[in-house]
Amino acid sequence: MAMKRIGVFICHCGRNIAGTVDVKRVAEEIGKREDVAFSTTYVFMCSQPGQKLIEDSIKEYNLDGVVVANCSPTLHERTMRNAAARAGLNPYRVEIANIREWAAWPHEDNPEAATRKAIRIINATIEKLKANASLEPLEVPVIRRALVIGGGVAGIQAALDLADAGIETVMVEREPSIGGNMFRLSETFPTLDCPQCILTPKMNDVGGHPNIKLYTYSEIEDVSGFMGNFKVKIKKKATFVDWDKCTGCGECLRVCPVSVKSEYDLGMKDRTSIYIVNEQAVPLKALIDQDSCIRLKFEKKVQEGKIKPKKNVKICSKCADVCEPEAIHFKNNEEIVEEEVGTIVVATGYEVMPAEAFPELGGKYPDVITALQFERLLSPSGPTAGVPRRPSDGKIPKSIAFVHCVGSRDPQNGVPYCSRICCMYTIKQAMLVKHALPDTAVYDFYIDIRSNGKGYEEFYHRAKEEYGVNFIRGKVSKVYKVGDKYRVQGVDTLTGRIVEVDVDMVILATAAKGSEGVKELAKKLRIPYDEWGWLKEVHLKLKPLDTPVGGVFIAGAAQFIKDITDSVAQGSGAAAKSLGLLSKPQLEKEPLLARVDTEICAGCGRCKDQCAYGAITIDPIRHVSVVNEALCEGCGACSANCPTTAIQVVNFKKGQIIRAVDILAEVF
Amino acid sequence: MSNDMLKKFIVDAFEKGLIEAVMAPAATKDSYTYALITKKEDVDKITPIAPVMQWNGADMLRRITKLKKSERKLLAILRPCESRTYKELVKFNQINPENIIVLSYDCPGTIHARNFKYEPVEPENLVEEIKNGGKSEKIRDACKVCEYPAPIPGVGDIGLGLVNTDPVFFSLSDKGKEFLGAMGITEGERDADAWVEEHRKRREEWMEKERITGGRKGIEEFLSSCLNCHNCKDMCPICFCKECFFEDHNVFDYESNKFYNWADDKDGIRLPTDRSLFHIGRLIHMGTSCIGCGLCQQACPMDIPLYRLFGIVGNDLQKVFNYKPGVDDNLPPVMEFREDELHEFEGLLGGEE
Amino acid sequence: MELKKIMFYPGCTLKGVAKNLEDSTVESARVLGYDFIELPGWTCCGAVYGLAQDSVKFTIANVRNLIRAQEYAEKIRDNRLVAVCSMCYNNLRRAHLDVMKNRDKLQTLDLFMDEEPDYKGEINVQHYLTFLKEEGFDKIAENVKKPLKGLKVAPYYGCLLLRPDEVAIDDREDPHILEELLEILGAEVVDYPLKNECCGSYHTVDKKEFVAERTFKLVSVAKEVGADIITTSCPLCFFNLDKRQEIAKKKHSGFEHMPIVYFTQLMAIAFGINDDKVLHFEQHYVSPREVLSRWL
Amino acid sequence: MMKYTIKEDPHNDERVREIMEISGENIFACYQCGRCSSGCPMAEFMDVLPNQVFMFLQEGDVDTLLSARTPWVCAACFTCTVRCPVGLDLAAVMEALRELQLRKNYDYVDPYRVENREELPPIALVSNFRKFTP
Repeated sequence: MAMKRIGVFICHCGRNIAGTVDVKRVAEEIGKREDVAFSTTYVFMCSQPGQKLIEDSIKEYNLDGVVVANCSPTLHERTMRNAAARAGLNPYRVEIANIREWAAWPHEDNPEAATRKAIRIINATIEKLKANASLEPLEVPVIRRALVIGGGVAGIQAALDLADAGIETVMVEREPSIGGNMFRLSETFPTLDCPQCILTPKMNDVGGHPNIKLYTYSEIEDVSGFMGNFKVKIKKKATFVDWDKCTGCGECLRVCPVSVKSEYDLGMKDRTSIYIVNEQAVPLKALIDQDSCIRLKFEKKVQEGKIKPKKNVKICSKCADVCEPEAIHFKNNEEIVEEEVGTIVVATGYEVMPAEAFPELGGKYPDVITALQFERLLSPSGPTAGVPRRPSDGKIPKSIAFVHCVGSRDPQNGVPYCSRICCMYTIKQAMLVKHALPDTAVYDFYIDIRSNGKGYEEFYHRAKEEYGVNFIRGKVSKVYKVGDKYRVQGVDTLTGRIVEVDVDMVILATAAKGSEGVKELAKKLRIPYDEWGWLKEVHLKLKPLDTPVGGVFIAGAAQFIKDITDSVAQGSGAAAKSLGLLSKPQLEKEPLLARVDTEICAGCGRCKDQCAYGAITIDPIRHVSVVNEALCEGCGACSANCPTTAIQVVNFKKGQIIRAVDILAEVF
Repeated sequence: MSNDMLKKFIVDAFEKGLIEAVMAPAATKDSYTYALITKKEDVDKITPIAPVMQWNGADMLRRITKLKKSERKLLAILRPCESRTYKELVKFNQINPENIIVLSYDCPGTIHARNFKYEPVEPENLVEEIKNGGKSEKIRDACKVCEYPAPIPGVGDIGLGLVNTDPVFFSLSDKGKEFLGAMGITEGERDADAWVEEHRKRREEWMEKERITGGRKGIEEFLSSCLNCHNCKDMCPICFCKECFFEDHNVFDYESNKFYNWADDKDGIRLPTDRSLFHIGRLIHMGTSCIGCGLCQQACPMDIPLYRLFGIVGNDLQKVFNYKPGVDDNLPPVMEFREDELHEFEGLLGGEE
Repeated sequence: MELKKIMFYPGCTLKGVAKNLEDSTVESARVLGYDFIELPGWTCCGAVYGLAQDSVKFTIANVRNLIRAQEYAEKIRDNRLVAVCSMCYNNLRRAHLDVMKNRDKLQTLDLFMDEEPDYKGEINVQHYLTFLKEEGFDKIAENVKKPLKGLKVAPYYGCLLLRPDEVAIDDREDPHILEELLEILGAEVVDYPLKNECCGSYHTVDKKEFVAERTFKLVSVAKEVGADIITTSCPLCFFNLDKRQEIAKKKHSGFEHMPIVYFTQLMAIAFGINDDKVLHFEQHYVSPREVLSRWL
Repeated sequence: MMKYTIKEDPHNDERVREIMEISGENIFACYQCGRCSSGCPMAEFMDVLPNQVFMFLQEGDVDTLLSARTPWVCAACFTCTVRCPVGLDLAAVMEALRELQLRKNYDYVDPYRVENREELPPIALVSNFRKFTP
């Protein structure tokens, strides 16, 4: 039934609205409407007295609908709906007319226009409100288990916090060991802690925690279900080794004749075909890389019919021969397992752009490497035991140039944003070079030094004052090889001179991006991401860990590149968010969802193809669309694409919208 | 005689147990409609290649199979435009193709249903004209400028060649190949390329010439005699909605003041207000899938040459999305989301340059 | 074999001091089965493209050339217009893209040249290298009679084949198309880091010392990376790198001359053409004859 | 000269605006990374580095630029343009600086005094005169 006794509450928002819009006149004009029983203004509707005013008016005037004209609904819609509910009015009979962002702010220079526009916005909102239905929130049950995707430091923290709170937690990591990028680092800024020392205890906690079920070398295959009730398919990739039997003794590594670039060492070191990621891996298990193993390659070719095996030919099985527990079986043990969880924390981390992406900076030369690769050369547990050597010839470099902002702050050729961590790690790396090789000259080409963290600026000054790092302000434009040296062609923008220097190695602080494959994962989870592979939060300031999909949270560098401090904090934050949901026996869900008018639905499936949440199916018998209410997020994409508007979002029906638009679109 | 020969083919198929029903045109007093026949004795009642297309056959198949797949093996005789419609409607979940065999043929074109009523033509006369690669002058505009007058591989199952040859069968799909094999028919060939090319050339010239110009005013003038009867929509096979958005009068009901305000602002308005909105709205809904059968134009009681609107704008839209309805295997643009497309239109609305 | 007709835009310089470029281009194309027909009625491209937003003067001549090409394209049923001079290529292509992006500009020009038909935007301006690549490099391989085995070549692109981005014939920072071609000709390509750096261009007219400095750097680095010869496609780059060695030598005592050739000359030589009327070595300041003697 | 007094907001400076109009570039987008200068093949012959050109403009000091050699040393090779992280076309800004003077009928080069004109390729002469004469 259309509402007849509507109350309109116009907020001054201090001077934000009232400074431009003539709120008194608006209240008067709106008050003339037949369907408006009461209209008034107040200085801050969101304040306690403001809310009280709404509550009292609902009772006094027996209002059947409320329009609050104030700021964006993302800020105070919930506040106003709660106030109405306290006064006994169904909260879905409250609508917000955004006259601050839509009228007052954009028309500051024209108060008359702003006032008229405010009136019109409120009129349109009233028209929309009049056909609103009263709704009750939906209730959904909760499975008290959590999933953490990604075993870097953020994921580890989230999993430990959840598990310690008594929640059974599943962790999925695609690498054979947890630890993530942090485990690759040499030392951390600004404290110069050894990450291997501070992270291994946490990794071991994860490995041995009774509440944590760890799947490494595994990937998410499929996610279905909804907040509180997710079903997740996990693919355990083939290891060709029985991990129940493997003791991680490492005998097999000693006999394997194959040598390939190590992923963990980012190509700075070789590993064998059967390998354990590193000595501190969790779990400490061996696995075979099927692309390089002689035996597996041979078997694959036989299977494909490319070669015919001769009789009595002995194919390499050296690793299996020395394996005492007989764990190595060469059998493809890929398997899909299913887990049910109530919440998901996505902590997929980052990667950096490869040096090869910057040919002008010499990315194709072996001694021009990314900073992340250089971390391995600086790490005491790395291939050069912490004393950097040139990858090309193993020589100790007499001079090294660092280049900041490679691909970062460069919307034309890379990414538009600042990669945030590079300034500090470059300074750290410069210091570590000086530690290891005091006689090596270090040139640091920067644009701006960004040291905005606790102890960061002090750290920068130490590099300048105590360590003798040469800082040159200006971007390098070209690096090329001349003889045995690399010529760095730069500029000093402060003295205004072109600067050239020949060095032995060049380290590029390349831009960070979301991890490879994160877009595919995000599609499975139906959460948004940007073009650089960062997962999008709901609100940068106020909901940095939330995604639009209820029950799915993001943490650490999955959201945007950040340092260890922030990643750990977000890991804990996402765990707390999950706990909040999992501590309730039932979850409430917003009832503003799509509904199908089966009388007119033609079952064409256009809505189904548009639904980002997989909430729509076609009923095979009735041949009409059906909405799964638990999955639907009420976004309205289905409705916009339905030729006959058989599917519509409750309280956003076509009549409501068209009427509102009609008013807004009238000639001004 | 092609019709007799087709009928014999159908009877054969019944006898061999390859089909249990056939859907094809049959003569009525003044026209031809589709008939569904389940016995071989009734085959005589049909005229597989009829000179009139009163309804789109794919629309009839939609009625038969929308709720549930065809329970019997059904042979449908469809013109190339109808078999394209068939393929398009399968994508929209409106036809279940299971158990259906579609046969289409080199189409001589059809005569406007009203003209036919007053000046009937023998079906075979039309076929005779294409045997030598020509085509009758009497056929409808849409047929004259048809882009696909001949069966298209991948659209439907069996093709019947009539141009420049005695009738030959050939397969359009694996299903059709199997069917012809079971019938014991050797696949034949014929050269219709020049004949098809002629249509396409005519089409290009026609589109250039008949395009409605003059912007909004031009379209208003073009539609000026429209009665708002919505016949064009009723006959359109792509308009499969149970209830048209534009027939929901609740949405377009306004208080009188609204009308007066509009009239004030615009120095008078035309009533009813939703007439061109209807046509433009319909274009948006079906334009990318318009097959070009031209039935909208045949249905217009005011003889508005609607094919000039829907056919040409539809064709333009399809070019924009690089989509050929009823021919391409991919989904129609309205059903598919692509991250990367239509960059050429970026900035046209005054956004970033 | 009947030759396929292709529109060719020579440009002014090829008609004078760069006969070596013109003749080797036309002859190498002939070997591959193309008849390069000089675009009837072509006019000067203007050499540099105007960068001022409010100016159309640099665009007119190019659009007029494109209109000429448009007329002729219909005759030979091929809308490709091939240029080999980098400056001509750059100008024609930029003019085409400029007016396609900027329809108002095109309209102004069409109005201005009301005696000409309107430009429809269908001319595909290609550099000879792109043309060859599109037609398939394997065709070239089939015609190599004297592989340039052992000749160490530094490929030099200069600016205008690679910049700005919209006209680039390959990756602007690490192009490979010329390398690919040279390898097919059998030459040994050296990794020349300065292959996309500027030669100093038109400053050769009033500031030749600057250009000589550039030449000194470009040639010295080519020598350092082991090249015997530098190859290019631009007559201005050619002139600067070749002729300005004279001043470079005067200023830098240790400087050694290095011959400069057009890639089309190398193509012609590899195809077995050893005719001075095609190669025109007399137009070189530093003669390449000695370096190339093994193949002549 | 090591002191410069800003007299009015450079955003309102007429000549800065004119340069922005002719070049079509928002010179205020430059954030002084310096890549234009480090990559510039002619930088060693300039008196004002390419990145400094932007800073002078951002400070409204067009006079210094009009008396500088830099715009006449630029070879329009576009190395700066393609590498600029914010997509500024510095080559066009240099052209605008030249245009400011050329449009007042200023000849930077006198065609009749060019040495050895006959040996120079036509494109060298044409491009030089197009850049350096009105």
